[in-house]
Amino acid sequence: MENLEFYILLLFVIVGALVAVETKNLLSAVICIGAAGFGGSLMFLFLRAPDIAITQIVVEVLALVILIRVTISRDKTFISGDWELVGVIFSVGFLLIIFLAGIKVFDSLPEFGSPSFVANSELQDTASQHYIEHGVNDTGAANIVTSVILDYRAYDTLGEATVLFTSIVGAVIILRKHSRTPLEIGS
Amino acid sequence: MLYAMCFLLFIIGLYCVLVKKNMVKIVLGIVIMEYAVNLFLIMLGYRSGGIAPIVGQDEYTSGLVDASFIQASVDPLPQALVLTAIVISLGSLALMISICIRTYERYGTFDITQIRRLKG
Amino acid sequence: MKGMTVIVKTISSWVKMLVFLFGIYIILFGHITPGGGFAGGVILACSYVLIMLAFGREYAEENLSLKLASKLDCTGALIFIGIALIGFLYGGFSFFYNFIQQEYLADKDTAFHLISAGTIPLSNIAIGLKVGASLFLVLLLLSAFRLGESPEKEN
Amino acid sequence: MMIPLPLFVAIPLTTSFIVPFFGQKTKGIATLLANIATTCLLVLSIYVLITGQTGIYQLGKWSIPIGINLVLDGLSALLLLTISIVSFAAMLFSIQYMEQYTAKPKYLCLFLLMVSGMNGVVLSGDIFNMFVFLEIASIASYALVGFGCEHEELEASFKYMVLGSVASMFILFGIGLVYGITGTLNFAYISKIIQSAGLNNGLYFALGMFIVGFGLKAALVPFHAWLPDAHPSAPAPISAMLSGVLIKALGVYALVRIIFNIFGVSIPIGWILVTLGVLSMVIGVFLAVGQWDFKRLLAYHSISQMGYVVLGVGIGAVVLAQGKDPAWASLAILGGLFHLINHSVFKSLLFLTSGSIELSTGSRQLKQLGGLAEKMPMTRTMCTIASAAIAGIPPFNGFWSKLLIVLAAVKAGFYGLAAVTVLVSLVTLISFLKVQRYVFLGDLPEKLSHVKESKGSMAWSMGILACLCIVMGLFLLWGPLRDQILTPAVQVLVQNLYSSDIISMQ
Repeated sequence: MENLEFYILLLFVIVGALVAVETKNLLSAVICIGAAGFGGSLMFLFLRAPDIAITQIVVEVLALVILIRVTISRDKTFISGDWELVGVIFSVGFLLIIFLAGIKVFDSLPEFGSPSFVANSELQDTASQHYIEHGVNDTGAANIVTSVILDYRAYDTLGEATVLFTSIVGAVIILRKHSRTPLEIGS
Repeated sequence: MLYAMCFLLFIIGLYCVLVKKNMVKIVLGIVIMEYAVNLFLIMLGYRSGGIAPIVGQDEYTSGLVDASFIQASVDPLPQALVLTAIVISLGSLALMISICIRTYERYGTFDITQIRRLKG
Repeated sequence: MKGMTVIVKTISSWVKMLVFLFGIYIILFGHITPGGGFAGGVILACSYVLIMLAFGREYAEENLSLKLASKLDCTGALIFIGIALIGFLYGGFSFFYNFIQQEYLADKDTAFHLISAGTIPLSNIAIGLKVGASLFLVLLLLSAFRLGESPEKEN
Repeated sequence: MMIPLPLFVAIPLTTSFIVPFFGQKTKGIATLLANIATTCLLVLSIYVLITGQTGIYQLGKWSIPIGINLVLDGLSALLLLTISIVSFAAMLFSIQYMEQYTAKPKYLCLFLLMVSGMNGVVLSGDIFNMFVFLEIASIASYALVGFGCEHEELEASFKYMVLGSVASMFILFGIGLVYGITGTLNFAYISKIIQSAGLNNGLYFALGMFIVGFGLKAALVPFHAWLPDAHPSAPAPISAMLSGVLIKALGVYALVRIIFNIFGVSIPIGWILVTLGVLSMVIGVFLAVGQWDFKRLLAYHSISQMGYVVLGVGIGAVVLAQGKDPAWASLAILGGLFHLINHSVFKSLLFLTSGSIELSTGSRQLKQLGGLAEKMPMTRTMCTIASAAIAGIPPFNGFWSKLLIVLAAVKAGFYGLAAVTVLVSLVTLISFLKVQRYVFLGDLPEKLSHVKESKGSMAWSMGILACLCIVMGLFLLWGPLRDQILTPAVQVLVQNLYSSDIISMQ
């Protein structure tokens, strides 16, 4: 199999995720998520996406700091594993059906090695072909991914920066101490 | 086959969100689903034997990107999408964790079966 | 929490400058080498988190207080949308028009220099500033909250 | 004069970045700025509707498949109008109502971010761009639901956030599938490829994922678990925005745009829409009858009224797919869209009245209230007008849209559906009579003797919505007004010239 490294890495991420879901100790669950994330970032590197690999590792570090902050300070790290059978059986069965339906679907996607702008480039001139050929001339940036982010699709990145801004203001609101003014009107 | 494994990761995340009772475990389930979708998007743009979509000094001669780069470059568009998706997942993770902390301070537990003040 | 042992403190006092410099490098060279506003901003936030974990919350809060962090956050966002609006108001072009590149640098061959891609480095810096400040703000809040008293004194 | 489309997103976004600068002392300026922003959004959207401006706006001067473009056609103009009406009224209401909470500048910032997110979703012509702005509006609403930091509010916002993130992940996976198969992200090019190459099972799976994702955002019945907890625990102006316009702009608009304009209408999809609509209608109203908490009752009614909208659009889809007379289909879709704008007006009025009652009496339980008629006459009239509108009593706007849906169902031959619609409307009337009986009539409990009427900006915003409830019947009856507002939106869906228009307009 020619892209063997992807299978190994994806298997590693899946095993890490499974262990994170099933383990009893919260802290080890968070560590497994971290390991799965680093496996994913390695996979990005092998998939020729260095930008994403850097961002994934660094975001992974901060996510781990946030997650560990939650689990370590709480004394109760062990969760009572009460398996109520009916809910688990029903959801596992339901998810199995979705998975089988999903498997059949992926053959309509272009084969793994050839991206979509190569596979159906005869339908119409796709945007990615334009980005690769005229990326440097149009925007002057050598890194085509940055030129796509900040010039061709800069509106996405404005939305992106606003998403981060909203979640930070939201977190500040939720973590504030006094939520209601002392003068309660009417109650 | 790789897409199917990616979808399996997505299903594992969905399973964790549906079945688990601990709030932090549910948050971890959502993080797993985000990993699966990001991996799926980047795998769509991979070209076997391709190179990263960054034009080197030698590949840019006299204002024209030479043909070897155009044939070999990986698709830059999904990478732009995934960069956005990663930062969205970090933002929503920060908000979820702050909600978890605040509910732990109020209820004293992460177990959603005991936080059942709301009915329905 | 008065921070960790002396060894950690001395090492982290050196490493934080290195991490900070690396973050700035990633932001500034975002349009030439891999990286960019987001990754660089998160690295900046990591350098501050390093100080906060090593030296304790009070020390970190002196050199970048909560109010200053939220102000930096808003200014970064305002600069970014300002760049977009300048492109919009600049002679009636459209919203995110890369006016520096298209008007001034189009013919000159500046492909691989630092100041090359018009508004792209400027928006990279704005995003890096915004992401760094806002993530540091959240982490400071999360750690402050555990001690019971909340930093939001006045509101 | 053509209004540049990014203004609809740029104005609320810039104001929301400026507003957090003001601390607790200078929150008056922040409130003023926020109101100015919502007012000029309202003026812009009315101007756009009157001049009937349609067209595309290429961002960054890049042509269609390369850059992102904003699309304004009849449907998005109608949604823009609903968003700005409800956000204008809710902002006016929250000037006084939000005095009982701290951190008001941050509340205003999140409110404006939610508005800019919804405007972004309605205007965007690119599927990933719609996802990003959907994410902005959702994250802002998660934080706003948990604004009060009490026990119930935190638990409700956590449940809402978990289900909302799952929905977003489904939508992103669907976008990945669509990009993998078609190779582009632009609505017009995707629908062109689908029309030429047809639907393979990958695209069917992606459509299933979109229906699940946007169904979760629109709180249709199989996915409505979060709505009855999220809406009551949010502050009143926010629950007015949530059930008034958020579940419509994010859920129903996106579902309709993707099904009608991109994937093309087919009989199975039409029947899926009809079943979702009927289920939401019936289950929503029967759950609502047994409620004793005023806002929970209103939240369940939101689900059932959303069922009306989806039913109307679903009947139109089925009729279109069966190739029958498109006039019937446009009648059904007209009923659905008209009910969409009606519901956003009278449901937000109901939530605002419940907010003013909660502010004065401090409780939402119907059992603890009673005899408020003489103490709060203005709120009583507003609540009666809105209850009459939601129950579908003739002179008010709710009646006309329900009548249209029943007519379309009868004409399309689904007599069972027409009967169910009338039955559900009757049960709604019964439950709102119960509300009137317990809140306003009956004897005044002694502890509520000191209750004062809410005045000032709260009265003004409720008044505006109330006279809209009365006047909006004209939207349908008066010919020229109907052709200006409702008919273009219906034509967008019935004729499905979306992609050919955009590609020709490039």
